[in-house]
Amino acid sequence: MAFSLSGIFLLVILCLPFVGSVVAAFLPTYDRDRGALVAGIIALVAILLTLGFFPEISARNVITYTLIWIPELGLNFTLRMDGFAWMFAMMVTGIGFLVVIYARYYMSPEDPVSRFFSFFLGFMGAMLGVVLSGNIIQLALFWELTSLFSFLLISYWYHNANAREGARMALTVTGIGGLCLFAGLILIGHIVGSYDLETVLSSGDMIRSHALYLPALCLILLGALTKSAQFPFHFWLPQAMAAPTPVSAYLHSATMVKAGVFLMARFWPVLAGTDAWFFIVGTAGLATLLIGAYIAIFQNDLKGLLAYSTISHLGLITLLLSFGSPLALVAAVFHILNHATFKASLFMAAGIIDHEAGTRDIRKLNGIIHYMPITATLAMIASAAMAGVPLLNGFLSKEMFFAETILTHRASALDQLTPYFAVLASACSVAYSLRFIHGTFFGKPATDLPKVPHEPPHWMRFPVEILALTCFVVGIIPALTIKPFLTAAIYSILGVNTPAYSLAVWHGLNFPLIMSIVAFLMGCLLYICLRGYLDRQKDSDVAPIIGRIKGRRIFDEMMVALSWRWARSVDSFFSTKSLQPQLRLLVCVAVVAAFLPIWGQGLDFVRPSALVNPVPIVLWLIGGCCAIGAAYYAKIHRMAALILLGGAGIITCITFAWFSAPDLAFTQLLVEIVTTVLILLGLRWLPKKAQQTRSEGRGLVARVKNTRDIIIAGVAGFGLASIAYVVMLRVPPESISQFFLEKSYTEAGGKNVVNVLLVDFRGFDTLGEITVLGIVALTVYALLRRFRPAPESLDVPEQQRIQNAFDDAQPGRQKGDTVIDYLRIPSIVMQLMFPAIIVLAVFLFMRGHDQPGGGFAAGLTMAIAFILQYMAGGTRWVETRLRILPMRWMGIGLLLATCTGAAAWLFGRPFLTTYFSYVDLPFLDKVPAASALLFDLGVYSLVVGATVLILIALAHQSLRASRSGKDT
Amino acid sequence: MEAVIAFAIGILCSSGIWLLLRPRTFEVIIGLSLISYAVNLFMFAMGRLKVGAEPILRSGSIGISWYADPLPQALVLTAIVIGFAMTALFLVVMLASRGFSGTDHVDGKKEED
Amino acid sequence: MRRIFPHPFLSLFLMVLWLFLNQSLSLGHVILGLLVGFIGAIAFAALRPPELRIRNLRAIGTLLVMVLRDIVRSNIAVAKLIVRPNAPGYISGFMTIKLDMKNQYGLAALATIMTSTPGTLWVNFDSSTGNLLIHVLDLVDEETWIKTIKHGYERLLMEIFE
Amino acid sequence: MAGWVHHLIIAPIIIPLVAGALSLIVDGANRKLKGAISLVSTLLLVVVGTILVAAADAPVDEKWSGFVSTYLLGDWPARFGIVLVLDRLSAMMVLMTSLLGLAALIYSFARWYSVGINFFALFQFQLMGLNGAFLTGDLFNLFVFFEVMLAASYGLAMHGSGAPRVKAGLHYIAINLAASSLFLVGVSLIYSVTGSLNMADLANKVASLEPESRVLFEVGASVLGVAFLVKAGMWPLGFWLPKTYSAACAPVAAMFAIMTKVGVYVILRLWMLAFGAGAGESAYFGSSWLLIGGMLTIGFGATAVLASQDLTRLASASIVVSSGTLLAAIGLGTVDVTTGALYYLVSSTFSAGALFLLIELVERGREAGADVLAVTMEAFAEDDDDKVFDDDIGVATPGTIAVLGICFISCALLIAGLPPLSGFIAKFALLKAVFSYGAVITTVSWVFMALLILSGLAALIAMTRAGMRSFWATVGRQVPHVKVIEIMPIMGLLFLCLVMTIRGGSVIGYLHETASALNLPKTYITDVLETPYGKPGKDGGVTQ
Amino acid sequence: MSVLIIFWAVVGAQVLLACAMVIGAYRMLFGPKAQDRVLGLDNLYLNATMLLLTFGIRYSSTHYFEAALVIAMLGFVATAALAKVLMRGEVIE
Amino acid sequence: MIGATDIPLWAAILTAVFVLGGAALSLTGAVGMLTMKSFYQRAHAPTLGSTLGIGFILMASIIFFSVTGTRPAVHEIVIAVFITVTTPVPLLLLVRAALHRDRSQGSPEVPGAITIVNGTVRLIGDKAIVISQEDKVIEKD
Ligand code: NA
Ligand code: NA
Repeated sequence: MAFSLSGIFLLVILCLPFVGSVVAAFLPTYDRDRGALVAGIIALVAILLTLGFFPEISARNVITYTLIWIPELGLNFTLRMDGFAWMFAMMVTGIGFLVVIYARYYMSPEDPVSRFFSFFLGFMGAMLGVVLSGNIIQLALFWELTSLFSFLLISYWYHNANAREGARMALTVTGIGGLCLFAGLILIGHIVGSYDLETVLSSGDMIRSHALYLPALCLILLGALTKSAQFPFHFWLPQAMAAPTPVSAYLHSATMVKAGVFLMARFWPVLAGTDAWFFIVGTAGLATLLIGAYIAIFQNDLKGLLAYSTISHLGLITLLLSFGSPLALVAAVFHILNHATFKASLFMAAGIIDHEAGTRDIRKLNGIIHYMPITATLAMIASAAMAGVPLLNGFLSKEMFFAETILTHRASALDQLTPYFAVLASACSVAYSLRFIHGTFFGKPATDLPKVPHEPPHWMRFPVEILALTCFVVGIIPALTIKPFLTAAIYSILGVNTPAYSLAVWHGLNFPLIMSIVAFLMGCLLYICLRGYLDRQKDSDVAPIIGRIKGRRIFDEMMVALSWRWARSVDSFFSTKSLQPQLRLLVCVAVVAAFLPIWGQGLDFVRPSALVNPVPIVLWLIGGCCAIGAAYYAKIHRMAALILLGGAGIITCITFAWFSAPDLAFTQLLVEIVTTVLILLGLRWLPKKAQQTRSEGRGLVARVKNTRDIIIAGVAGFGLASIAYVVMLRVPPESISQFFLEKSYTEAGGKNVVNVLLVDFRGFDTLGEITVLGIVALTVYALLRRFRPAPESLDVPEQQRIQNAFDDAQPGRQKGDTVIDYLRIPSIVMQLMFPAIIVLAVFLFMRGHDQPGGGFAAGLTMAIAFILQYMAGGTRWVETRLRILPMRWMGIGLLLATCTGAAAWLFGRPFLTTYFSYVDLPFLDKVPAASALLFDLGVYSLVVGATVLILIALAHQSLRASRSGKDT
Repeated sequence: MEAVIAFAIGILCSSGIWLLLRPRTFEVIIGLSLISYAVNLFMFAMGRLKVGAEPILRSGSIGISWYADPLPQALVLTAIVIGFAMTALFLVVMLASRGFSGTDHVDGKKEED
Repeated sequence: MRRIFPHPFLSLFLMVLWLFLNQSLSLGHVILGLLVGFIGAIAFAALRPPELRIRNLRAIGTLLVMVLRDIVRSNIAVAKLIVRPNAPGYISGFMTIKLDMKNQYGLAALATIMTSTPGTLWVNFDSSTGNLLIHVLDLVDEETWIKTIKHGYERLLMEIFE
Repeated sequence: MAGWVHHLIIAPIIIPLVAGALSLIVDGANRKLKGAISLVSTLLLVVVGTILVAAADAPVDEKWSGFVSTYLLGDWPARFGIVLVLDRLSAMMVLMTSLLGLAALIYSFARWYSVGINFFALFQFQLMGLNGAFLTGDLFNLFVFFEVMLAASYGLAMHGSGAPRVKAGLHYIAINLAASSLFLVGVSLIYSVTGSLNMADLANKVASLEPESRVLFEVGASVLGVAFLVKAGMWPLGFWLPKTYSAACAPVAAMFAIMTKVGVYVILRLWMLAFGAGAGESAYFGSSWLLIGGMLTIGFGATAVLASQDLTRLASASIVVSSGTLLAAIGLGTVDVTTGALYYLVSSTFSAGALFLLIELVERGREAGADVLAVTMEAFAEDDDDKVFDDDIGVATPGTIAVLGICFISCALLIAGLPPLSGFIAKFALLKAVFSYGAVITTVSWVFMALLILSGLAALIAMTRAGMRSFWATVGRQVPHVKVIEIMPIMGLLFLCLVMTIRGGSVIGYLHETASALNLPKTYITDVLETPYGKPGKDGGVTQ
Repeated sequence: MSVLIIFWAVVGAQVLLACAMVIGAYRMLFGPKAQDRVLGLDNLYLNATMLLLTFGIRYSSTHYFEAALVIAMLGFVATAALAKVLMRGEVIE
Repeated sequence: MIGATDIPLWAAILTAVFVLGGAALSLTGAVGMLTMKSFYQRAHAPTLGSTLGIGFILMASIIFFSVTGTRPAVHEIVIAVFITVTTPVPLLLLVRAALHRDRSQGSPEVPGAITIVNGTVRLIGDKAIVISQEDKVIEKD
């Protein structure tokens, strides 16, 4: 079944328009002939292919074609054509073809028309996708695509604000509906356990009795009602009239808006027949029917009138579907077809009038029949069909509608009232049809039109002719023309429940006919009464009473309020742009997160702590004071804060040394030194005095805020301390460290287990870590190249200015003597220390594997040696003597470390597998020659490079400042 | 002993966080440094405290369990270096920010008078 | 030769430092020490420091003894001042000494010695006049200080470096 | 896995590392060579990533196969040394990173590399950090690669300098430094109770922890979780994200699309491993918080999407939404939800990447501040009911704009989760899974569904607004000059999304396997812990 | 006996050094001037070195000496930098 | 306390004395730093620790390790050398910096105080000023 030839044809029908869309997109921008040709051929081929299916369809076969797509999600690409789908496919392709012909003439030669045809074909494909989907998710997929293409088509003239807004509104409303539909279909799939349409359609009882029926129904109906512009979502359709008329004719009368009713009909067997269905669908349909018809009367714009008329007719179909009776369904499906024919032709006629006369305003248009009699005749036929005049197709389905309204479907007030409302709406429909005909074509021929109207090119009128003819033929001999198709469609929905019905112009003088007559007379009367009023309307086309309630305005304002003002205030209320609140939140969240498990399960914090040597107590009293002092001074005395930070660092360093971590003590100390120099380098560029903002003032608010922060900080610190305390007093678990201690010497050749961890067991960490250092150095360098100091920091520091002035003032002294004298002695010592520190660095490096030290410590030491020279002699002094290329050091270091790691590959071992042996070099002691040493050399090289690069880049800023200082 | 280290961790952490919540970049950088001390000590403490038992293998028949846990030390070492790098970076960014905004406020706010 | 092996004394010192650091006298470490010393000296030379020449080795010994003695002495003196703060008023203050020594290393050594010795602080040296400003903790006898510094240290240092 | 393929596991880390190091050595002015090195490296990464995905997906009995493959760095046994673990998830993330990286890199060749220095090196290090974070099986090593990744991202975020970037960078760095501290606290706390750092080993030990250890372990995991959630941008920890991302230059922002995913990835990985059904009393620890947090994040992100005044903000906010979606999905944690989440993850990463790249092109040639003005005008404009129709002749769309427009629409569809591209499949997969979650549909499912739908709607509204502003602005619009190497990467990423849609079956199949493996961590644990190793001993021999 | 003597001597010395450090910290905290604070830090470094040496004696470990050596050789850099900033407003000119 | 068991009593006592002496000297210096009135006086105090203080402790260490024979006591020498060479550096820099600060604030405490008038520097007086411990200012030539 899946690969039958007809299945392939189905796929072809679906794909053709999309292919055409792409082709059209690449046509020359303004070539309307070729655009129309491509679109026309595609539509024609699609028609023919669809027609070719009719034999099978009339044999009540269902053609399916399945491509396995995402079986895990139950989502297959299934095409399915039954009678109902066939009917719609014919409508989509057939009217599509006619509209293409029409559009060829309608669109101006200056229009970039290939875009139009591309979108048009895209829409056609999407619409075919909707009707041919055999999988409900796939249906939702194409459903949204129709919204998208509709958006693009409405906004075709996007230079026009109305087109933009209309398109946006259509997209928003139908998009929302589409998402709801999507959710509803997922629910249906959940209920049924399959997304296959066939399966779903056969699970009506299961669905209707399921607890999720109501939510699913509501969601699906939201989709359908928005798409078919049903009250209260009808307002988008009139706005969509800003689209080119072919679009209105195609999408907004014949096809897309029909997707909603298509959906309701498609799911009619599984969703209809319940109270909920009746009341929701019925109310919406009835309201739409009435409101649409009523407002249509008062429209001055031809397309506006037609749009509201469309709304009303869709309401009629919806109302019919709500009844839940098979005959009502027949009527609904029949009316879908009829409405498509007469409304498409009317839109095209309106377009012709607009095209030829230059306006669509009924008040301006008069006596057009004198200018274009054929078009006028055609339009009148279609209007008559719209009004439900006998011998035209509209009459037939309206009669069926009346017949259904009389019957009782669900005993309720709504049900009781439908016949009266139906007549009323029908009367309105007669009235606006009359207005359309009389107001436009009759009366004194207008002379003040923008253009002098005349008949359009024949082929432009041709589609209207075809459709008007169809109205006639169907209206007169329905049983011969439309019944087979209609029955096939109905059968595919109702199956064996398909009712017997007769299609004939004359059923005798029955109640529906009486209703029709009443409606007709009422309509004529209404038009006559309102005529004066309608002609007097000046600028607005507002319908009395309810016209003031503009759905569009409400929607617009709601959108602006919800999606803009409201969103912005919510957004700004629930977020912050400042750093402090963010950090505060982070701390609080972390504290709460850490507290939750403890709160749930409890933790015993009362444990005896072994004491005790008074020295650590004293040390940490100092350390604590330093920390608090640093916190206290950080704002008012930066230097003091930095010094105190250093104090806390030393105490930490001693603590490490004390508790058996010499490597940590080394590194901590070295980092401490470098950090101090670093921050001092930075201090130069900060404002001299901490600037005080008002918000930091001393008021009560500030005090409360400070207290809050102190509490947060205190709680966090206390929490961390408590956890540390608990852990320290627990028996340690069996740890992987045992392994390291055991294997460090025997298998990695190092006695300093920490170092072996760094370069061997966990050498990969180290590789990453030096990369971090390298990256940071690069970033620092890059940032400083673009550094723009604040203007007030640009001057040389105050001290130097005074000292220079002093030197100037003193006889026998030159500017700069002070600093030379100042540094004379220290620089000698610092220079002398240079080689000594280098020796220390080599020492620390060489012994790292067995004793505290290693590449880091050595690298930092080496960097300090360089920094010291910069301090002693200044940047220029050093750089005329030493040429350091930190970037190279870094690159080489990284490569060396990496290559050492990669060398293991040569031996078929994983990255970083180290090799070592004790080599007895001549004269040297037994030297462990571990490849890890090379790795460590890489570490060393990078650390030197990165540290020097960071510090020197920062130091160079002073040169920049002094340069620019000289310029001024 | 443990109580002292716990105290140390707590006080460093509290001071650091308090500074972290201040509006001046310099306060923040000092705060970050203090926090990194606290965290380093915390990590170190997670290996338990031992005196005079450096994880540097000695000859003789000293049992494995005698040594201090080397792993947290290695981790802290890595953390110290990364912390240093980040301090440097933050410093420079804070200078750059001050250069652009003309203020040392973390949000680059000009002082309102 | 001086380009390749610029500061032999320094190299030697560095080698000793290397051996001390490694606590080893093995031949291998001596070789490594030489190498390190060589590298260190080259690094030092790269800085183009003022010329370092030691002319009188014996004076160094004398100087060391003298410094050691003075350090012990002044340690005691200063410790006393600190422990008994209410002792009859000592006077601290600045004083100026005119130095004749021009050698950088000599000056550095003098500064180091004076600063290391409790009781005296090297404050400022004006190269244009040769005036040295020092701060003395117990300025009872200014002349004694001048004598110690000018005739003790400065003379010895000039012997060594100039 | 055998032979050279096995060593390929580490290639995603080593290749960019070497490339980065090489470009440090290359002379600063020779940017072409640096660019070439970078390009070669990234192309290699794509190749390697593809091979790794194939290897991870190969059936168990084939030559180089297996669900999990463990690379023992330094040839130390798995529990003790650092291991890299290749499974479907990590392979997929690596491939994704490489593809996104390639797109961003090619894009940057047009001009972005030159607005600052060392772009290529930083970029390569960024890739290295990302790949490392995805591949590592060691908790502390994860920290290190996080730092590599973050450090590079700091540099890249401020690439080109300038006030907004630096200001955003300052916040970004400060917050991430604080988060990194939390990371360290968490890791060390976990080590202190388990004595291990290997993720598989940890997962193995969770179930048998005695009560007090369990509490401490959970405290550690919570703190760790907070650190990851900062990276993932969860509300209220993610306010740094929009500012940083929108300040960064286009290729960097595109690359950042994956940064939040790292946080998500790690949470997914660790939580599935350690707090899966087999975790004894700790089973599903914190999952409800993830769910709640994730949902709040979706809500917040969707609001931010609506509230965004410009496209970059919008894109950043959409990243927040995707993060929230993923976190909530992890909180639910069934195989099906995870499958959907993974699909969503890939799709949203590519689309966000494409969007970030695209925005810069779209905004090019528009006046600065036009957005704000346009938005304000729109919000406060008087009723324009009475505007007369202009003439009915359309405006031709220049080819460039057309291409940009198509790309933009594709991005919008992807981000809003509308058909027909992969965003739709992702939402569908998630929703379907959420409804299959448990016998009865719970409030949680409803809320999640509503949030997913509403966030899509918000994206639709905002993208429409922004797109109309950008493409249909009648004034002040010049056709931007767009190079082919700028548009190609965008189309490439979108093409990937298209492929993910069309080949949805195999993609979902792969992800389903991935999710199943995640939900059954036992395989992962035994595979990692029982990896055979051979270590050359003292004399070069092999000891076992 | 010897053990006890040395033990107590070292502990005593450590207490004395710790007290000295308290004073150093006092100067760091309360100045009154910036130079006093730097002086305090310098003193803290010095006492830390000595403290490490006493550890070395107590635990007979050479590592403390190495740590002390590193402080001896490099500890002055930080305080020198601080002092230079007081004088010149810049560390490196 | 590995190794300390086999140390002879005299060595132990000597070590103890040196250790305590060094620490005591250091403390004394610190006390001086606390109690002395002016900065220049306080700057003298720490040198107690940096010379004899640390010297004593190093001496103790040398004795201890030489007697126990655990290791050659050479690190102590290196430490001594470098402490001697490096500790004066910050002190030198610091005292001069203090002088500058006091001078530019026009402090009468130091010689050569300056004042800044219209951007040019004027000397207040070029005389050395001596301060007694009783805070009496005595002018000298
Ligand atoms: Na009229
Ligand atoms: Na002195």
